[in-house]
Amino acid sequence: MAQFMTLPEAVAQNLNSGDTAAFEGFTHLIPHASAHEAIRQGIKDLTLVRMTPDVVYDQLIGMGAVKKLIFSYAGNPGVGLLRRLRDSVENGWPHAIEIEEHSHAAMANAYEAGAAGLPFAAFRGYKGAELARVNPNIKSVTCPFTGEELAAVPAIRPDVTFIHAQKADRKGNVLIEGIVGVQKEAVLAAKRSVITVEEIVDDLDAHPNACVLPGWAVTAICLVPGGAHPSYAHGYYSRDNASYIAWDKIAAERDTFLAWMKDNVLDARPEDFADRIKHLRSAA
Amino acid sequence: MAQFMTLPEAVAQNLNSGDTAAFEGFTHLIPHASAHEAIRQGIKDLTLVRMTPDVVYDQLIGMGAVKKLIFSYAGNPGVGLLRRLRDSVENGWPHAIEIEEHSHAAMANAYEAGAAGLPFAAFRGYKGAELARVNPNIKSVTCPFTGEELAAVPAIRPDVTFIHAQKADRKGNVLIEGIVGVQKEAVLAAKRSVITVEEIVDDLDAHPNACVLPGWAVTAICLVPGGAHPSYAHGYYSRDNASYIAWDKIAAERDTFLAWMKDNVLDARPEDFADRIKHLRSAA
Amino acid sequence: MSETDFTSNEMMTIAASRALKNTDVCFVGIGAPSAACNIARLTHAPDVTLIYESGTIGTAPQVLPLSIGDGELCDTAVTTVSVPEMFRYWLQGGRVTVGFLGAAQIDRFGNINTTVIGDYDHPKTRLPGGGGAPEIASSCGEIFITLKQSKRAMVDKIDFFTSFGHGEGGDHRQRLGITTKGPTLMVTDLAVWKPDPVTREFTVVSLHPGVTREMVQAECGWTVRFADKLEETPAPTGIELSTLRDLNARTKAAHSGGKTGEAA
Amino acid sequence: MSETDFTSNEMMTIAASRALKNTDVCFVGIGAPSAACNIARLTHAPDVTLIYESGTIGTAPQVLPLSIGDGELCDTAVTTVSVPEMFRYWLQGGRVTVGFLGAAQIDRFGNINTTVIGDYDHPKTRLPGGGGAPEIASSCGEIFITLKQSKRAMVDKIDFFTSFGHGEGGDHRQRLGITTKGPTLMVTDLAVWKPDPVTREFTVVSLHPGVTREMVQAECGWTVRFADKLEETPAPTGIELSTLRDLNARTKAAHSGGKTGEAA
Repeated sequence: MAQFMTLPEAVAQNLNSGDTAAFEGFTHLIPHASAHEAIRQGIKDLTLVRMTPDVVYDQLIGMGAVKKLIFSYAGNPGVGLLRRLRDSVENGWPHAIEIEEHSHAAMANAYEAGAAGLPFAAFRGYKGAELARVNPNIKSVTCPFTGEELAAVPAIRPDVTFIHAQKADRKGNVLIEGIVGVQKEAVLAAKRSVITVEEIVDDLDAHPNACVLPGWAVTAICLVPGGAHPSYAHGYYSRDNASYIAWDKIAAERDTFLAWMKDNVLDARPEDFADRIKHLRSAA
Repeated sequence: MAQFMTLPEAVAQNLNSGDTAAFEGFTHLIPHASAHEAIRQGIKDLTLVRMTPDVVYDQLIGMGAVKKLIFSYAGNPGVGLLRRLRDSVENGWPHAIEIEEHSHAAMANAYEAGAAGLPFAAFRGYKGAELARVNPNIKSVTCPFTGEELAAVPAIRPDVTFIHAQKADRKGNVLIEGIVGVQKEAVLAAKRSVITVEEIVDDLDAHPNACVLPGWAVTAICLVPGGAHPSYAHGYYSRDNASYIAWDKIAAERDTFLAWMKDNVLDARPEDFADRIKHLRSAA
Repeated sequence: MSETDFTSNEMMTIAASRALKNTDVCFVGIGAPSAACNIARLTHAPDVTLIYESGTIGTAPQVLPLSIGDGELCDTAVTTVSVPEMFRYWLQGGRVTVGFLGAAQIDRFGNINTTVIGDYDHPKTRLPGGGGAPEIASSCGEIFITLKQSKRAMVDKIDFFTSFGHGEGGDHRQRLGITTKGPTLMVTDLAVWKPDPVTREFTVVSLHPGVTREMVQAECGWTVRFADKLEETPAPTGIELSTLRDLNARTKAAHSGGKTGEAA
Repeated sequence: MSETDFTSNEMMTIAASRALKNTDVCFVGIGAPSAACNIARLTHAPDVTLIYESGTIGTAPQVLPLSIGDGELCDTAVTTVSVPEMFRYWLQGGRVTVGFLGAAQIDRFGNINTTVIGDYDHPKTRLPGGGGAPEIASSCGEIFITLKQSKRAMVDKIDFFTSFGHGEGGDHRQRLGITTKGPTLMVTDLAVWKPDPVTREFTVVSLHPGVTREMVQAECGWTVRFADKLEETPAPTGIELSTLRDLNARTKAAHSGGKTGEAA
């Protein structure tokens, strides 16, 4: 049953060092505020899961919070590579992280299987692809009717999933609209979930078939306007592209990275996100 | 690519005797007009697929159009049993039909696998259930990671799926709202699809995450207002419950059944459906 | 405050409704369970989550639905999902605390038959089939059953195992690898039954007001076991009874009316 | 009517765009393909269906998206589905006629590497990874590839098989049980390439205006094969070029502006 609380409370109660955690979002609605709070609370040894790790995972990796990364595409969207991830993988700074790498199809199916309570996902994939050689979690199953061999990957079952959504009602039902990505599956696959939202309303006023997570399927809800910045929240504010471009330079050097993290994360608070999106508010 | 045509044309072009066909709908949006047209065209030897065969499948079976039925719950919703189905299974009138019986979970997963282009579906089901004894299409697969044994059923891949939807736009994109059932999967699982709609509009005006079938994923679209009668079309007209109750009596005897079919199906046309729902139009 | 003037059907629905808690997530089976679940929601459990297999989650209908797919279930739901999602994410996902089932035929271990009377290949009566029941019975945290007693319905051996209760009793569920509790409650028009902790045989723990042991046995096809400490089911309260009667009246008014119904 | 004043990048985008038909359903890969696909839509193929892996189906953006998940992709789409549905129903379902991919590293058989430069466990450069490419490469009817030529990108042996093209050539796809055609076209900034019908080695079939065989070889890490009948790629038409330039101008205007960008 969804509990309303502050983001520091939600992170303290739901994320522990050593956990497997997903901060999901597919370009849209990336839960930056939650990841920053995790960094501030000094959580370590995380196994991070995400289809598209981007800036916020670069930050977690660069701050030494990550033990292992399970992913399918790691990049600064529209800009380039993730420099803190590269520094870890190529040079071992601040430490080397373990990598479990999949394709998008595999990750999407693995989340789906997790949400469905299944131990694995079967799909037609990885044919001729070399990831199957380097990732022991890529196996196969045989169709008992046709004999076709299909790829199999373990279901993703995070200890906790963090997402950002447009709104929640007072019973804790959560609405996600627009590019919904894999967030519903990531929440349902997880033991616990923390959802930051742009606003809390009396009535979701949702289309009957919209993507809604019922309050009883959610652990914690935190009101954090702007919590997806510099990504966007459809209907609320647009993507801060300049920040993504700036990140490429900030993350290029360890010093500039650490200085930026101190100013913008360690010495900041969830409430600061509201200011960061003021100039990006939708005209609507 | 969706072609607009009359229902008689669409049935003639897309349904052949001997086909595996699904007339899907889950209480809501049952494609009665399409099934009646199939009966009028004298299609025979059908393998009919549906999770919830109801009045319209009773009619197809009673008229001798059906060779085999693949299903999970056969009943007159809210009323009782299907008397023409019973007469076929219990007494072989007009002939005995072959039965392949599943649970809802199995059928829903099998449609889903069909839509996903997979040869089979794996799910946690049929534990202790006797259908696994009488249905040879219920097998098992073993999770390659945990060793758990799961139930497996073949994907459903109809030759043609018929559904009724609220509206299409002029490019053939189709909107289904409300209880969407398994219709999207049934269409995507099929080689061909015929969709009757309440209206054709310039703009679907659909929520971004609503259930929409793009025109290029559909074979034929037919304008048949009222085509779901006596079931309902959310936002257009309500269920004609009296007809469901009346059906129990009509179907009780072979003579009354045949007389009713002559008057209301064989001697009728798709255009007649519009009259049947006039008194059921939503106030909205 | 309790009423003395009520029918055995009303007692059954109300006794069944009492078993649902405000925090339950309940998968509502076809038929009899629907009334009990909605009475729970309209009395002591306003926040109970009711799920119908048509995909409606958190629904709150004003009248009892005619089927599991009525439009009002969607109109009043928190959200409506596709049927594959319903069975994959919500039922198989392990998120449903209670599955509420009816039964055409049931045995003393809560095994249910809604498939055939007689032989499967040459049935005397072809029933509707299992629908959602086989996986509701194995995936929900526990199973409540409600049905009107009769020797035809409550039998020594069911003709077909549509959904698995406690099998042959004891630890049969665990031996099949089923991790959920299975049937933990049965409410009939005469009594409340719970499984024996060891044998798992359904045992009468409470007789409805005015019902005797003999009356229960007369409408049951197996030799009934009674708990050592047999209680009396509290009679319906005024609020329970008026809520049920109001619901039934609203339902009747909504679903009748001058429709012709000639062109099914 | 054709223009003589255009860049090699413009020629690449326009030549790539010409390959898409009005009836194609195209899965648009990250990067270079996006411009080509949208130019096709804005010129000769107004009804081409563009799909991005973020779940947007039938999208028609006014400006080029910054990423595969821009809001405008959703705003202009016929529908937006979840990512699992995208990969299950739409890609794996076999409904996509063309997958349009870019490449960090590619070999003569259209095998692509976007994973690592160097050894996988101790890479010299860690690239983003495959994303959707491994299954785009096997599930789409055929694959078009577009990239800017360089010896670093077009190599004799790729460091990692992120997605499978024609493998070692010949019938290697069929031997792996892959039933789709694989790479059938590659458009670079210098030439148009098609696989040899037998060996499946990419062969230059058309040189862009002003480009020589030597220029193609100078920017390719393997010994280039040229078709016996080598054609010249038609120069961009005025409409193609103005459409591309207008799109780029709109894109630049939409994505720049006075945003601070300090708090990423």
